[in-house]
Amino acid sequence: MTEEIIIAGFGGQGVLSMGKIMAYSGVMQDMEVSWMPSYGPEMRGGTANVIVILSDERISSPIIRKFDTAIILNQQSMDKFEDTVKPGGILIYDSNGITRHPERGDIAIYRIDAAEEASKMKMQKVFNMIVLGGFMKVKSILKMDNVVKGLKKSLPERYHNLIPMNEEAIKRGMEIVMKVN
Amino acid sequence: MTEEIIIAGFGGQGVLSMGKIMAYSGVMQDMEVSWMPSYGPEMRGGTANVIVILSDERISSPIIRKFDTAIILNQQSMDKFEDTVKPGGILIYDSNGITRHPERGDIAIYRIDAAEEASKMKMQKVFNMIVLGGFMKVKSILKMDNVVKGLKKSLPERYHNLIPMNEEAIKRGMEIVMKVN
Amino acid sequence: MAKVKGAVVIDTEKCKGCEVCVVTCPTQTLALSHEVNGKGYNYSYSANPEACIGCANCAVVCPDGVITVYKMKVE
Amino acid sequence: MAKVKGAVVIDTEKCKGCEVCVVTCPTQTLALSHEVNGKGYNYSYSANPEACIGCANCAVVCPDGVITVYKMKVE
Amino acid sequence: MAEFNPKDIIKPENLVYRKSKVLTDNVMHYCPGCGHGTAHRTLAEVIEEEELQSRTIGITPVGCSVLMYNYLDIDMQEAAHGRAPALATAVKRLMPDRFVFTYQGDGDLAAIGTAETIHTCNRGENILILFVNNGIYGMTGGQMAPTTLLGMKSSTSPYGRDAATMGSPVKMADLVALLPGTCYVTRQSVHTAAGVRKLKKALKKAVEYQNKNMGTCFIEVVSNCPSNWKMTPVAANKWMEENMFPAYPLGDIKVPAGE
Amino acid sequence: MAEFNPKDIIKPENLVYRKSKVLTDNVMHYCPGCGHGTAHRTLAEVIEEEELQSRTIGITPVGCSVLMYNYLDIDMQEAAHGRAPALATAVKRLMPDRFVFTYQGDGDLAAIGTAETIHTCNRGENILILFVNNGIYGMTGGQMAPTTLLGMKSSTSPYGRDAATMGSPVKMADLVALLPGTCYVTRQSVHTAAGVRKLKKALKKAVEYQNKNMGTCFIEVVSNCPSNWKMTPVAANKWMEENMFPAYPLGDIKVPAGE
Amino acid sequence: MEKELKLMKGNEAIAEAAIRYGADGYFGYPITPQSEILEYLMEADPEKSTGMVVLQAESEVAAINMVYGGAACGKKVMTSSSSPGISLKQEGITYIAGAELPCLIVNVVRGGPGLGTIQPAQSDYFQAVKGGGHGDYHLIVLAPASVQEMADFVGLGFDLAFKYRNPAMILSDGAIGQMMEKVELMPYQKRSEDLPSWATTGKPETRERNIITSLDLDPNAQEKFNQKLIQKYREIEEKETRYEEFQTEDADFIFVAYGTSARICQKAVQLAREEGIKVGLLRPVTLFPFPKRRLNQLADKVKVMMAVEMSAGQMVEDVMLSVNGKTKVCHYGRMGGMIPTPDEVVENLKQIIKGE
Amino acid sequence: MEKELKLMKGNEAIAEAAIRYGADGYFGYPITPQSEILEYLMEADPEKSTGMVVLQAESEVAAINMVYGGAACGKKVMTSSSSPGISLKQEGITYIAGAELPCLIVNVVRGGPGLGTIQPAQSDYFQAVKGGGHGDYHLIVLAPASVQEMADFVGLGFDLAFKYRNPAMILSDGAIGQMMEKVELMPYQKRSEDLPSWATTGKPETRERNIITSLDLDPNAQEKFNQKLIQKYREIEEKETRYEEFQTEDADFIFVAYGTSARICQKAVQLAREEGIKVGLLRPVTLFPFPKRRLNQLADKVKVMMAVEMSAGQMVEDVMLSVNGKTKVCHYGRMGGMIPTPDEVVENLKQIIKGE
Ligand SMILES: Cc1ncc(C[n+]2csc(CCOP(=O)(O)OP(=O)(O)O)c2C)c(N)n1
Ligand SMILES: Cc1ncc(C[n+]2csc(CCOP(=O)(O)OP(=O)(O)O)c2C)c(N)n1
Ligand code: SF4
Ligand code: SF4
Ligand code: SF4
Ligand code: SF4
Repeated sequence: MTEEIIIAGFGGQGVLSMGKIMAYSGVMQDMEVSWMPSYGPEMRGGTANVIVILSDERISSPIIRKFDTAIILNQQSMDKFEDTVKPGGILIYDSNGITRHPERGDIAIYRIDAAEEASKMKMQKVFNMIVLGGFMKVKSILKMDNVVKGLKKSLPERYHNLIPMNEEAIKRGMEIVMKVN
Repeated sequence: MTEEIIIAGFGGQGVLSMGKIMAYSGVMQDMEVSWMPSYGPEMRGGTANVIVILSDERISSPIIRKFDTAIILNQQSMDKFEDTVKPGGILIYDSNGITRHPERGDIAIYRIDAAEEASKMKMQKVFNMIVLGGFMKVKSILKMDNVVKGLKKSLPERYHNLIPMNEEAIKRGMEIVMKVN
Repeated sequence: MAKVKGAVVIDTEKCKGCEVCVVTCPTQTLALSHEVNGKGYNYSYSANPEACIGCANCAVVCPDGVITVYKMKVE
Repeated sequence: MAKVKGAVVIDTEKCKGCEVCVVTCPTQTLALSHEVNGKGYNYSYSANPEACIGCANCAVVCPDGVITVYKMKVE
Repeated sequence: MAEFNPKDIIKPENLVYRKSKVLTDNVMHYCPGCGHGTAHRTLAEVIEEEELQSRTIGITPVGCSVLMYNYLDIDMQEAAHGRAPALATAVKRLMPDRFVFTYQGDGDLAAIGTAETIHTCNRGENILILFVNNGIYGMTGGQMAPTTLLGMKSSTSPYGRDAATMGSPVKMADLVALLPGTCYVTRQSVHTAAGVRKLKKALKKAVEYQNKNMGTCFIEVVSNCPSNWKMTPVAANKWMEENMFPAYPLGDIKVPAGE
Repeated sequence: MAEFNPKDIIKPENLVYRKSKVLTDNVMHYCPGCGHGTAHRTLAEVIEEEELQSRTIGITPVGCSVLMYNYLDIDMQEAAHGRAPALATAVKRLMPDRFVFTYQGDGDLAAIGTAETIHTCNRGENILILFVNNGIYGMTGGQMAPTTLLGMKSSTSPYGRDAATMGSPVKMADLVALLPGTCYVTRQSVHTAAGVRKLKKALKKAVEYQNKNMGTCFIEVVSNCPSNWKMTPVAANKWMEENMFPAYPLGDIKVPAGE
Repeated sequence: MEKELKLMKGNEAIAEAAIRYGADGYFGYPITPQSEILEYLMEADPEKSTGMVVLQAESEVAAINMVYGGAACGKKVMTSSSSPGISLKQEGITYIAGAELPCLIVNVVRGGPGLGTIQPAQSDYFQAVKGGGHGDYHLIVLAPASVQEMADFVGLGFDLAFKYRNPAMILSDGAIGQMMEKVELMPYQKRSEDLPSWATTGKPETRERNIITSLDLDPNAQEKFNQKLIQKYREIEEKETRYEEFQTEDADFIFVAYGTSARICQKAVQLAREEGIKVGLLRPVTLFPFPKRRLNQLADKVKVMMAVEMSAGQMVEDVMLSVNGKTKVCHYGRMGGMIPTPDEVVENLKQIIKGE
Repeated sequence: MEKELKLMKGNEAIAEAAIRYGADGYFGYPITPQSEILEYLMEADPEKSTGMVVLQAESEVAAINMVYGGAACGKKVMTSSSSPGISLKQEGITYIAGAELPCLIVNVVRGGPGLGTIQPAQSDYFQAVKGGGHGDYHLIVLAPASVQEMADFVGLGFDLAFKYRNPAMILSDGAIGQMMEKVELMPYQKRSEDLPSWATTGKPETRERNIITSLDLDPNAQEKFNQKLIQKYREIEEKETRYEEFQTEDADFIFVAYGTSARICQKAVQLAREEGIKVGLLRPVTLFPFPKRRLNQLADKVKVMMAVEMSAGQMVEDVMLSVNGKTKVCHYGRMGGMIPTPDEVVENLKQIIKGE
């Protein structure tokens, strides 16, 4: 099993840390993982993306151009990454700020209104965990207890009291994600 | 025919320019020539030496370690170069300032008291031409008219009026050089 | 007395919503929109167009050169 | 009155004949020799040894550190 | 008074400000509120107004403004990190009638490029050095620059710049002002309209002095880096006024004799 | 008065001056009258008198003094051209209780090494920079240095240094004195006994300040290069007094507060 | 003490490993994609814990010369940069090699030439292995293929550097520098206070002065020194060549690849074998010394060796020199920050086989 | 106009040839054994006659970047240095290659590594030919073997550099730089006022702006650029390979040597033939492009090729790559400023023959 994922959005959306939590969760499941951010002046202008690969075998390249799953959190990223999903793959997106919804017919498209939900729940900080919940629902690779362990590993000790809130957010994400096509 | 010469002495003795005149004279005789000064911080302390090669054929290396002829103008150079004369070769030296005279039996040794002669003639400036005269006498490679042509080539135009004096010095050198062994 | 009236045209798609023009405007003409543009920025717009005096301060400080300013005397 | 007398020892083989000591000496003690040393330099020597007051100025300016200075009070 | 309608005003004859024609239509890659854009635009205006486009050769640095050539419609060279003044020296000497400028960040000009900055100014090359000092390495993600303020946090001074181990902010303008080769050294800003207008005047002077071969003109723009300072642009500008300006006071440091 | 005999005086108990034990017996390769020798000797004396030999690490430059390690009986490192202050920075930081100095010529320190000089001083590294300024590149045969005087001829300014194309003499001591990192900046000479004695005092101060971690000490020695100036040593020293000293006035430029 | 499992960037792993190994000093200048090394160290502030000195230099030139100074004191010092910065360090590197100083230099390679791109590449092989500086010298060059090796090679690099008094280089790339992977970290070691006898540490009465230099004005002496260096490099070739093989036993074809490319080729081996192509992989772990002898042996039984590099073809020359005409050698490369995919590599091999 | 016969140092010949060729600018920094180039130019003061700019830079780094700036204006500009200075220039050189700028760089090589010695050597071959800077690039490298060629290759170097928009290097050594020999100088040419269309000269209304850069943030674009460079280098290999042969027709053995070593080998050929040994010499005149094809042909009929270099063995790798195992290749080298003698070379060949 190898799952190749791109997560893309704005800088402030927690894209990188979401990826990191996924990777750490993979580690907890004894998987090989890699986490590869886009780097350099691409960052100017505020976009951020990260490639996460979870696999049972050694990962060859951390930089790839086609993905099993794309998690897309703004329009610019939609424009850039919709086409990179492998046929038969999955695209999960938050519709907030999306002006052109995804159109491909050869992939499974899911929508998760995480931003809206987060502001409803007054939990903007765990917006990315809601999205992660959506992913976990759609692709049952990462187990909740491992994700919690991953959170523990990736959050500094002083934030460990926030883990329950994160868990809650993940669960909420699992509930609100919906298939579009 | 290839003649490989080292000229060595103090900085102010005109060692380099003597070599240059020899080389230019060789050019006038349609020979291949090379002129190679010692360079770099060796110069600190005031010694100067130059290797001149005159040949009928293409010269391979301008830097060599054994010579047909050594022209030696101070004690330091004597210490350094006496041994570099090929067996059967020639050593010409000015005895001024020499504390240990050359001793080799397998080479021909000539002495030329050019410094003394130059100060007698009040022609310190052409000291090196007296030495050159000695060389020309001992080794009949360079012809006087070619040396004059060489002088013309190597001296800036404004010094051409000094050529007769140089010629005279060369002739004097031819007279005073004497075989020691 | 002749009064000076100004107007600004903002290329909202190119605006990055930095708000520098907003705080520079002496007449509080400008504000950031609540909507975002294609790049996701809350762009600047003329919230009080009648206040504008065409001083061009906003355009002069705009890092992205997206503001054009017009001015005329009105009676 | 006690008078100060000095004397210098110059390592003439190491001397480079720069003459700096000569011009520095307040008592004209030193001079360059007419002979040259092994390196071909006209080395410095104590030309007027009785003049030396042992001030060490010569040694202090000698670039090659070849001068040693002694001094004693004489009656 | 009639109902106000901006449309009545927006007519070519009423135009008072438009983006310079020397700027291209490319969207600048700078972060929102970054002073680089304003500095570019102001320089472009001067090039346009002084009719210099056909004889300007600009040199971009390595730094956030490395892609400046995408935004100014002039011939440009992209230098190695810190070496823009060396390029400019050769350009100006080989083409003395051209208007030559370098555009450099503080890491570029005051760290790796220190020797080139000092010696170009010392030779008094007839060029303009436009120095954008935002107190940080923007391009590479917010490391400490020689100009970073004491106590200021950056990714390589995470506990604040400490004079004892990291040295104090280097005031390049003050240093180069000491060199006889510079004819004009001034410090400006671009976060207010007044500041920009002053910078523009300074740039015009630099053009004049270069035309007259008076030596090196060195214009420092004390600027911001909202992204790496981790502030909103408006807050960054305020912070700059309160913290950068005391360390880097605005105004002329050296003017040609008789001016 | 009895017949004078120096032999009576030359006795160990009357010794007032001997070459320092920190100098080796190797004959220095310097040209006759070169100030490098005097500077070496003076430094050696200070190392001996302050008992620093076992905790001194010296850094030689590329330049005529590249072989300094043959003459001083201390641990030494030979740096790449211009980079001695970088080496010294690391040495001092890694071994803070050692006495660390660089010895550098003007080409080394003021041309290729400008950035290292400025930034080492700016960081206030607790080292001594001993800067021998002879206004020329000695080692390579007399090329123009940044410190070469205006009008002065050298093998690369054969018609005299011309400010318009070659810039003016760079006064490094004045520049580094501006940096907060330096605690002591002074200019000395070695061609007179009084000069050497003053230099020695300055060196002792530098040792003291370094022991107290007060920042960078920068001691410039205005010196000669008889060979490349093409003068006798005595004439060179005279020329130096008349020409170099007005441009590089001797004396303290910066002393620690309260001294 | 137990090893610690973490998820880290390759760059961070280098920094953390340096602290744990007991490095004495790091001197660097920011450049993408390796600035995290300096940043991590500044954040970790090991001066307070282990006493390791961390300094941001004014330039790469200053940084490498700081390394020279620190190494001359016998300290374990290192620097890191990426391609343009490493080019600037060439003079310093050849001085260090010429003065026979041990140190560790990390190059997290990006695409070139010139400013190029900040994406990963392997186009600094020649510079690292043949000598980007002047004169006859070699670095010991280690090529990590994982974040784990980024950590492990810090210690290995220092050990080899000190064993041979020779600078060692970790030749990595932007992919391995930037990616996070699992890494097992060694326990913290105490910094050693012992300094080698040759180091300039202040001359006690008990020994002659120590001099660190790369200068010899006398060509005879310099030649002897050069010969000594050659001997040293021979010994390193003899004793320190390291490589890994995957499925080479029965291979008809062999990929030769290091670092990121080797990871890709490992996958390519698997894909190709699924299609029945008997291909193996030789991964040089040390680029200097290069596994010449082993490649030469393998050349006896394989039909084609394919060097896969993120470059226009650099290591392939060493492969050719190793096999010296015994078997066909070809090259597949991507450049400018592009990374080949395993499929691409297999496809390319198939083309070659077809052409045979 | 007639050619002028002079006795000149190699360094002076380069300087004088640059003036006569109509070079626009020289930017340099003193270093033995090549400082005469700058000194000669300063003395000649061509700014007054031809308008050529001559400037002493504050460092080699500044000098090479001045060359970058001048070359970007389409001007014929050059610099020179010796080994340590050339190492410092590596970043600048790869920028110039990456920006596809024509210029001339002279390296009058001395012994290394590090500060080394100031005597002649050929140990910067790898740096010059394989790329001392980062990234995939090549210089066009010319290897003069006489003062005459020092003069001639200035023009040739500039011509090739402009033809291919690529930096060219003259790889010489201290012997050829410092020696005086006869040289026939070309007549003075007028400096051309025409500047190439790509040059940054100020943007008139009639064309798009010109940009000189080596940057491409997009790896796809960068890879395309790298491919373009490879094409260019192939074309150069195809069209510009230059070499000389001496008595190779009937040779059983062949010396391969460039520059000073080639002169020595020519004499060695003569000495060996006097003893009945049929040996010839192939002298590469261009080191990149290297005369691979010709060596490969010759390999069919000779028993041994002996690379003779003043280095530990650098060019020998290109000889091996050229013949690819077809014939035995060996190496004879002196180092650190030592120059082999013709006798030595013959002696060494005889040893090899005996060992066969
Ligand atoms: C030789 C070299 N070293 C380092 C870098 C990496 N680098 C690129 S830009 C930069 C500094 C940018 O800071 P600054 O000059 O202050 O400009 P800003 O981005 O803030 O405008 C650095 C270190 C490089 N490209 N080349
Ligand atoms: C990188 C490099 N560039 C140039 C040189 C040549 N070089 C050696 S010493 C020197 C300058 C010496 O002058 P200075 O520093 O003034 O010292 P001095 O010899 O006068 O004491 C130069 C240019 C070198 N060795 N290395
Ligand atoms: S032109 Fe002046 S008044 Fe009008 S919006 Fe801009 S800043 Fe405000
Ligand atoms: S000690 Fe003083 S008085 Fe005596 S020789 Fe020396 S300088 Fe002259
Ligand atoms: S100062 Fe020293 S070297 Fe110079 S002449 Fe006097 S003793 Fe000799
Ligand atoms: S990183 Fe800083 S300097 Fe760079 S564009 Fe963003 S705000 Fe401007």
